[in-house]
Amino acid sequence: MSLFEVKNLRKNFGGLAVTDNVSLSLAPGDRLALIGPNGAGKTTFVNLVTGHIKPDGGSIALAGEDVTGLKARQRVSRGLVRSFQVTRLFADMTPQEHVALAILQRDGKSTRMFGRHDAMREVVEEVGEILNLLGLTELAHLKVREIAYGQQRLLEIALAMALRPKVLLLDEPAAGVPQSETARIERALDMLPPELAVLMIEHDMDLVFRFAKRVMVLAAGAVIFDGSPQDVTQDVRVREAYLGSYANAGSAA
Amino acid sequence: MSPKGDRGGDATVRRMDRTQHLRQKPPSALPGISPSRGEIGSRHRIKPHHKDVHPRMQTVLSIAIDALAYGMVLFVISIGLSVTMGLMRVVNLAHGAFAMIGGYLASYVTRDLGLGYAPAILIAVIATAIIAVPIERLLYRRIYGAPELTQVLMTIGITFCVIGLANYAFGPTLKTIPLPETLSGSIDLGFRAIATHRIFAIVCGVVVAFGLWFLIERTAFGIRLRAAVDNAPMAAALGVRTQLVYAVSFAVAVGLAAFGGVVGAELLPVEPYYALRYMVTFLVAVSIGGAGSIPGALIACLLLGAIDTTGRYLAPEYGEFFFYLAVIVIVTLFPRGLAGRFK
Amino acid sequence: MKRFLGAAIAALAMSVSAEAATIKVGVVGPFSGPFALQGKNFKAGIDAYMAVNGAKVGDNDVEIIYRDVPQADPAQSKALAQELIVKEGVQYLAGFYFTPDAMAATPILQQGNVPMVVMNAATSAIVTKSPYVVRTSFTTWQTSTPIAQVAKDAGVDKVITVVSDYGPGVDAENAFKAGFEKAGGKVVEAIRMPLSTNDFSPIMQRIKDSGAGAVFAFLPSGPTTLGFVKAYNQNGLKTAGIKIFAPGDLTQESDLPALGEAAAGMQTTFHYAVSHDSPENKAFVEAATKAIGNPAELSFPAVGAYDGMHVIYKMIEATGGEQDAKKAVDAVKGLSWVSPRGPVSIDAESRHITQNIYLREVTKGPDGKYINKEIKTFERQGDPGLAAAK
Amino acid sequence: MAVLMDSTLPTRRRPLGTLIGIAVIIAAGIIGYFLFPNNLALLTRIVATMLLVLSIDLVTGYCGVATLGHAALFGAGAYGAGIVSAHFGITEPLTMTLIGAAAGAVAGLVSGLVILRAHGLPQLVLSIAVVHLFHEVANKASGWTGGSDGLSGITTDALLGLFEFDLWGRTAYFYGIALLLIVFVLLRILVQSPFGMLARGVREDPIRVAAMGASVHSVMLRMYVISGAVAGIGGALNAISTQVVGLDSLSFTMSAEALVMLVLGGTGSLYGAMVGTVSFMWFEDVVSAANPFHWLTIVGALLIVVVLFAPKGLYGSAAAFLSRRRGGGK
Repeated sequence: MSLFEVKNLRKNFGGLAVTDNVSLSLAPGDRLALIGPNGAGKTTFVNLVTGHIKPDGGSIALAGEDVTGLKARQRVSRGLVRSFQVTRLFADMTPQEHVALAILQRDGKSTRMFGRHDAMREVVEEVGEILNLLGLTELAHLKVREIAYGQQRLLEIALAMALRPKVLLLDEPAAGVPQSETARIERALDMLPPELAVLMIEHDMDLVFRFAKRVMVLAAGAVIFDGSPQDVTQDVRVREAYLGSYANAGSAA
Repeated sequence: MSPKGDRGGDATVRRMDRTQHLRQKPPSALPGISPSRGEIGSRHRIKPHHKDVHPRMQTVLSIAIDALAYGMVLFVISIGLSVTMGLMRVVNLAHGAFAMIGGYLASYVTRDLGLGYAPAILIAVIATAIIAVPIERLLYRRIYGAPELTQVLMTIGITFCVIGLANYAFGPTLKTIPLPETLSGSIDLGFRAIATHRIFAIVCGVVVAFGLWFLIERTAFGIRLRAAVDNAPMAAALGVRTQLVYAVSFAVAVGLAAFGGVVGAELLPVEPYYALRYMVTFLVAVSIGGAGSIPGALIACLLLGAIDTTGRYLAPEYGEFFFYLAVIVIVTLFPRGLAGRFK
Repeated sequence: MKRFLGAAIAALAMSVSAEAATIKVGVVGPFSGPFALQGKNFKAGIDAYMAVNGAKVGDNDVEIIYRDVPQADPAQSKALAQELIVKEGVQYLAGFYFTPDAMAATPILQQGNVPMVVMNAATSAIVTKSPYVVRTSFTTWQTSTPIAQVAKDAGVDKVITVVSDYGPGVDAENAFKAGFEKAGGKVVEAIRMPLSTNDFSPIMQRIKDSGAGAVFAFLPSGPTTLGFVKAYNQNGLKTAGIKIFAPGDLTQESDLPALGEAAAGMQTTFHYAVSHDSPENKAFVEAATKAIGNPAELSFPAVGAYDGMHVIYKMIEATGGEQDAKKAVDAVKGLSWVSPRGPVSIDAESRHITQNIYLREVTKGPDGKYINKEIKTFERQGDPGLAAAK
Repeated sequence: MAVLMDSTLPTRRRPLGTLIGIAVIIAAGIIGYFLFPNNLALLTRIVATMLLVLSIDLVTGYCGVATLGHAALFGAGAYGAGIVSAHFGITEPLTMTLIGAAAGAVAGLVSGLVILRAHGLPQLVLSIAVVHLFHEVANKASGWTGGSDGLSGITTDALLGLFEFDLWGRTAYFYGIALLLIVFVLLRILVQSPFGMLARGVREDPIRVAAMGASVHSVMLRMYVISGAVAGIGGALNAISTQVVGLDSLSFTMSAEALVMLVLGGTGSLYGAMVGTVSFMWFEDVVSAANPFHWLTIVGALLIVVVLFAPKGLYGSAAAFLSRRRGGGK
């Protein structure tokens, strides 16, 4: 049985099928990239999976448990974690505080009303390890608003790691990062635990080819390709979806 | 339990009295009728009313008219606030202060200069808008886009200043704006009398609603305003002078406030504390309508007018309860307002 | 350490009260905020008294220290009263527009050895809170009771009462009801409306529907009275012959210019009208007008303050400037004099003022301005509220 | 491992901040006592208000909830403490304070449940509606609350059986300072705890907090209850020291003034709340004593000046200025 199972997920907006019978399954250690042209329904799909919008049909199961009816945060506590396409961090807090908060939340200690996180030994150690792993140690005490965007993206990954998910949804982890710094993101992604199942949504095909072992292509809300990265560029329907959409965009402008 | 002091005794007396008056609710003229409040409309018809209309119907109609008139006055005053809050995104607690300035000016123009009602309205609106221009340039411009709390602090500060100055300049007494002969009487609607002035207020409300809708949806200025609101940098890049658009919008909003202050003065009399006294009412109306929405504000004001008026009729002693409970229910059901245009 | 401090402060306080050449009177009232007009009247009354009678009692100079409590706020009132006693060393506390503010200061009178002269707060029970309280204003019971007789005499049998839903309003309702039913009338309905009511049309509809021949109304003086009186006219109650009876708060002199025509003919009972015809009042109005600046702002709290100062002067006389609250209060028990409002006396038992209550009608005065014209006198009225509370 | 930790992650613990705060409060308390020995009642009132402003800081500064109705919690505490004394003969001050805290907490729960149903302006309006409802209830239940005449007849035993609440207000003052100290220390612990950090996260980005698996609503509601307890203690202190509770303690006016004080001082630091309260009330006292007739204008001007020149509030802007100077040196 697979770790993560999406079956026949459907969502309509005003009669338009934005997600059309999408199914996918992930096993531990999977590295799956979900790609597709603009407007293919990737964002909707992420929001359906994380629980921010309700599907019109279909089911989502995590480690054998049906989570379709659960709230977003309940899915998180069961091991389904996401990162954001545009960083969502706490501008006035430090990386150390971010990661500590994630660890405390994971361990169910985030509502403790006494004691300081930086006085809790295990927490400090783990924060140190994670920040060290991602090369953020130097920045541990700066406010997020003071650090560079590329490093904020790394912090997003650090947060995801701190939550120790079973399934991780990476929503364009390299979006907005200058070309010179994508290598650091790639290295960070390599350090994700091997048993973790990762679903990455990404535009940057270089990153997809380097990271993913499997690729799914979404177009007009439906899956049109599911196979190895080597085959995806050869697929007729994929070429049509991408080039067709470019052609359409050209004529509309 | 009751303490020994007379105060406690006094309180007990009051409570007793209250239950007594409740017990005596069904007047002796109509024995045997349940004292439930819902029946009030049908009870004790002593004087014959107009023959064609059923008594209960008369009461319902009468309340409906009152609700409409009150709601429209609310609308005329609050719509300007809806513009500043919704379109310019400023929590403008000083709105009442501008309405009050308008009222004072109109009172001054009519009573001290001896001019008529119409010129008074005109002068009040224009002069208040002119007064608002430097205030916008010097103060409001600094808080566009600032956190809500900062805006609250600044606009409360402005309100305090205006109150203090009004008190200093005009004294603490009530100021009236004498109505012209044509508006001062009552009109007999057959089943009841209504102040002519209220009809005038209703008409003003309709005119303002339509005029504003036309300005925002149908004119070049409206297009610029909406563009400036949706995306200021983009609008600026397209050649819209956003600063000017903001200044004009602010002046229009303030002019509307002054207009409302004058037209509504019969209901909300002009005195220095006007600016604070009715601030909450205006805020509630705008928020329920959804800031920035003209139809929303209209519906909200009529709804609030209806709730308030009906509550005051059926159970005046719980009028406040009804009103604020209704506010809570409506906001809970429509957290973005009845027709929120923006967040 | 603590004892040392205590002693030091006690010594400080002693030194303040020992130099008795200047006797300080602390006045607490609303000098800013929505009720600033009433505070202004306090000051006008006090200034007028001191202008007429001098700022000296015997060898002692009298100095007034004002403290501002803009709205009913007992915590602030008590803090200021305390400060006046311990810091400023006042020998007398006076003023107090709102009942809770007066109540809050009563517990410290005994310990501070300071009498309190209430110049406005109108709930009956205040005088029972401390033996050192004397009141020179009125109570709502006192002014509302006689109008019941007026209503009955006017041939009205059924009355609906409409009051603002707070202490004085409830007092007025109870007072009228007690008086009217004693006279053989009937209160068919009693409506209490929130203080914040702006639109009175629905209330007027209720009055019409009640079938009562008249309405008894109590609203605190100020902005809302205007809306109420206008609604009464515009909703056709006046033309339908439904009479209105009220204590004088509804037609306070400072509201009359605004009420104008709408209030014409309205009958109210109160302890004071600015138009009262007597030499004492002429002198008072002249002095008070000078003090307040604008004659249109002069109103009833001024006379409460004026007579309050009279009582305080008598107290200072009796004690020779020494700080002795008991002696001071005892000295004015039973004191009677002719006030601008007419003959008055301090009831020895309740320490509340006994005075005439006048029936007045709003009419145009000789100069074309609206006044409350006295048309009937109810002589020597005590406070029925205290008896009712017992 | 510990060695590694030390080398990789410099810990920057600052219990010093709290110690300085304690020292400042004690020092200010003593200075206030000697400087204004005859204004202790005013100082006590400032302390009580400070507790209210601190409680607003908890929800506004730490959770980002805008409220113009927080006096509901303060008033609940004041009436709670007052009613048990006036009607049930519970006159022991510590017990009264605890009851005030409990009443405030319950009021916090109730208003939290209502207010947290919306955001932004509608939330502000909900908070206004809540405080008006509380006000109406207190006005109606005049048998219990004395209605608009105020709840009088509150008596208080000597504190710990030793210190009478006297005319000078010394006992009330020191009791107030002690309460403030205790509350301050507890709140410092709270805001530095994991929960405090979570709350700050809620203020900055609720969606991120939810994506970590935490319940935003429950965080805010808990904070509201705590905030209610703090405001309730302030209310109880007011009831104990004044011996009268008026409807004003449940009013919109008081809520608005307290919020103004908070924003004046600066949100989200606890210190800002205290600085703001002292500055505003001291300013109000001085100006209104100097000219009771027109002080409102001057207060209004002060607010405008603060917004223009110290937009983060008095404390917030001063702290930012200092850290910038220090940052420049490093």
